[in-house]
Amino acid sequence: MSKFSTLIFISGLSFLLIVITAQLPIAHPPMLIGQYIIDHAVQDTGVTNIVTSVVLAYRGLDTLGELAILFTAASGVGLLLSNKLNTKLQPSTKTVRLSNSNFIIEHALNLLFPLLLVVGFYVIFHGHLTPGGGFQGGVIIASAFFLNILAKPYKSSDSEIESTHNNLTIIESLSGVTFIAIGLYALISGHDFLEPFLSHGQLGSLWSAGTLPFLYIAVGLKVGAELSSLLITLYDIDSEELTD
Amino acid sequence: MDISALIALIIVFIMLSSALCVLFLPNMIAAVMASSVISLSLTIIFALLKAPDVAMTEAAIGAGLGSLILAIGLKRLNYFNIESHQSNVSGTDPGQ
Amino acid sequence: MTHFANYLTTYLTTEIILYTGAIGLLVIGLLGLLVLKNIFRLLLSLVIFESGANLFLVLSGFRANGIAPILTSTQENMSQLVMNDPVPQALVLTAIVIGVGIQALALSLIIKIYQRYRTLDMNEIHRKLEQDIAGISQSTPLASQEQPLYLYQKNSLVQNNEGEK
Amino acid sequence: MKMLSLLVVLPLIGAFLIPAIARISVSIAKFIGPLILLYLLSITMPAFMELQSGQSSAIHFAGFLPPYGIAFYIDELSLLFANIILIAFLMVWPWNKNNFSDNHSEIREYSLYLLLLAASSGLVLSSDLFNLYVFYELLAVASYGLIAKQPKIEGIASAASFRYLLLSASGSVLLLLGIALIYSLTGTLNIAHLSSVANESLNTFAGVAAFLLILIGIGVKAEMFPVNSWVPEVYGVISRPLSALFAGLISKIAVLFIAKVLLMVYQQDSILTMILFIGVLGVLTGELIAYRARDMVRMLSFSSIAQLGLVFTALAIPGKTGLYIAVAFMLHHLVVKSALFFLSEKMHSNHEHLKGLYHQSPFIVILFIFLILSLLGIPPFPGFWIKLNLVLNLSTITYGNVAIAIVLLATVIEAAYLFTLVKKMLANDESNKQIAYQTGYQSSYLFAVLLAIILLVSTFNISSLSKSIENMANNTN
Repeated sequence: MSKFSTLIFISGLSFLLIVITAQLPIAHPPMLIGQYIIDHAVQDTGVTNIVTSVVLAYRGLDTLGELAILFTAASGVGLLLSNKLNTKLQPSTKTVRLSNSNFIIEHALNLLFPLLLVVGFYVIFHGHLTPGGGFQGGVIIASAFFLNILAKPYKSSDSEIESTHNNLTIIESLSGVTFIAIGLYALISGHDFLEPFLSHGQLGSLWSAGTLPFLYIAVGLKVGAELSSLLITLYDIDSEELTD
Repeated sequence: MDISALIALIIVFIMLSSALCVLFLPNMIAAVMASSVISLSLTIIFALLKAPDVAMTEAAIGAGLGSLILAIGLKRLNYFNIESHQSNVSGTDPGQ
Repeated sequence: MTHFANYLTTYLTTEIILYTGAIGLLVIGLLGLLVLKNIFRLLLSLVIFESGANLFLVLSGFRANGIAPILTSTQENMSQLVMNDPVPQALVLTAIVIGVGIQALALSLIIKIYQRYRTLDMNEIHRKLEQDIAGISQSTPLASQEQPLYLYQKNSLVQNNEGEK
Repeated sequence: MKMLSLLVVLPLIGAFLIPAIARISVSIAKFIGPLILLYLLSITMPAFMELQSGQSSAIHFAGFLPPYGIAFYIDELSLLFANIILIAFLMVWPWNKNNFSDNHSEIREYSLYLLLLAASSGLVLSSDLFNLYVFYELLAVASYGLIAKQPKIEGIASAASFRYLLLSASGSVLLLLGIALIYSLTGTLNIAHLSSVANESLNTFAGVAAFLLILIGIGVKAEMFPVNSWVPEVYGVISRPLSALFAGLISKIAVLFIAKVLLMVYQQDSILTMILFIGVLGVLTGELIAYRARDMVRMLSFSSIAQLGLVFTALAIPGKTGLYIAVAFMLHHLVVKSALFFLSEKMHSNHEHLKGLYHQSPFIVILFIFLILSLLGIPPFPGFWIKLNLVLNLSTITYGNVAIAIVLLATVIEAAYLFTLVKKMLANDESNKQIAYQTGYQSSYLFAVLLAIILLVSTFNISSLSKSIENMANNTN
């Protein structure tokens, strides 16, 4: 009976959504602020990818908030799944890592790893010119490092994992602080927070768009480090519960 | 009907049917794979909508990272076995 | 028959089809959130629900005959270009990243719940949670002790299939 | 004025830095949070004092003017709440807790508190719909982490947190959908800009639907009527100071978000009537369930749902009057409910075990009675004047009389269960003496006393206080 009422609710809701959608100006949006940004973004910020100018300049505070959310999620995962206490209490769980890797995977990885890194950094560095940027590149870098751990699980000892965590934490912090520091520099020198400075340079060249590429590099490093540490924490086989 | 509308029709059909698969397929791995198919279809749709940045993000984060996270979750919840759909039996080695 | 084909060509434009897709995702996601019991599947439905909203947001910036909001060297006259609205695209970029963060956090919560309750069934978890909270309030608030995890696991190494109905 | 953007930025930088500094020295990392709080207070307090009545200004970000870039609006109301947030975080800051066996978790907890602080300040100050969404999500994600990490009851807390996450994240998706609808109808996100185009674009069915979606989305945090099932579960597992923060502060911030959108963009009769019904239903259900509760925390959390229902009822009154009463209710509930949650740490949670508390510790019971008298609205305490104002103003609007009847009925129910509880406390029961009184943190007790003193002082200055709140509401743009 409850399923029946749910179905009625759902069909009513979809009808409502269709009615609402019919009222929208489909394919002819009003673009009150969008048109202004399209017209002025190039003079204002010196980018060719206008979405980047929105992400980093017009709505830079959103991006900072977004980085903070990702950081919060990674902190939360670390807070919940750091089973240091557990492993101490459970001497029976062995620390032998599962080695379901093989020769082919390892050597394919050796080939793939630098390639992935190059692609990731390319996407980050060209964020103001072509589609892509810090987020996408950061994910690619994170996946490159995570593949490394997936393919060679038995080669990394506990101390190595610990030092990886240390390094990741430091990269995470420093890149986040760099993003804010670029913004704060503008604030202290009498402008608004996150206001782009430096000259715009030649439109379309790699060194252009003032501070925006630096912001994207900071975003890329932060996203990469955060997602790597998140994946490593989630994947931590040591705290695998049901292995007995 | 122009070509982009035709592509959109096919993609939307695939997307919605895999969304139903996510909800009702008994095997969890299949469900996660179906959710990854949704992300891939969304990538194509975003490309159709002339939003290359969004398409790249959806491909990298939705289809790639999201599915990876879900797959790791499957492994830690002992859902990672292909044969039995009555999965999630405690005491089995997840690595097998 | 030709009449029908004409009808399709006039009204079944790309935007209409894609709006249908977005509404479909929203409805299916909400359906999953309402009827399903397995918490892992609830998470999957949440992801579908989010995707629907994201698609809706991108569609709100789509213009007929618009091009991607990126300048290329082949474009001559800036003012002649009809570009899609860049703002919704930037917003969706943010929303997608937020979504994946929540997904990871929810997953770690699910793992934690599974360690404690050995089940993934929402109704059962809710029932046990109510009991546990009542138990906390019965005992003294600061000295409330949960049975240590390792003891709990040893005691309850029973087969359970409750997670999947 | 520009320095006020530090209210968001500085907590974020602190949160990012804490894990890295903790690798070098844990003891330095512990002091970053309080230092940031104190420094921010030293900026905000003078700014609040110097702000002339009726004066307001905007902080721009990245050098772009408001409709195109993001802006913070600074007026008396937002600055007042910014100050309250800082003080509240100073109170609930985990000063000397040694709950966690390892530093690692403790450090991450400090980060989460700072992120929560940044999100709260951002929500109060920002005037851009999508920016508000981002801060709302930050608030939500930080609170999932904080709720789930309760020492010793981690599994239970995770379950409560997950159920909260499902509701709250679904709400966030609805909020995003509402924002998408508004954007496709109007093409702008700035609230002030929206208010100028609302009449022609948002007066449609789709516009109202967008508001409904936003209302349901934020309603989850604001403990609004249909979407508040998380409240007893979450407050049942988290520590009392954290409960004080969530019930006292975070819910108010969410209401402020709704009030911003409602007051600036949507002043339509149909929407106001809807809000009235939601509020009244919240009051009634909250009090009825609280009446049946046999547990202190449960009772307090349902009474908090009812009180927020009163806030929504007040928002249904059109114009600045509604905002004035709602703000007064919020401030009153913030003080009283936080004090009650702080105080409840000294009491046993179960009602039966509270018998004879008076003979164990009379001062706590007297404090408790004082707080609930104001909560109920007994003259001459501040709660009475606010409720009187609400009832007088409700009589002027449609369905107002029904609302008045229900609000009065709910007050009677509330009085019934609160006085039953007080009777139990005053009973002379020798056997229970040792159980009723708990040795909680002394600091919580201190804060409860402090908040009660604030309430007492405001009782004597009620006329000047109400005048200044009214001015504040009238000057909000």
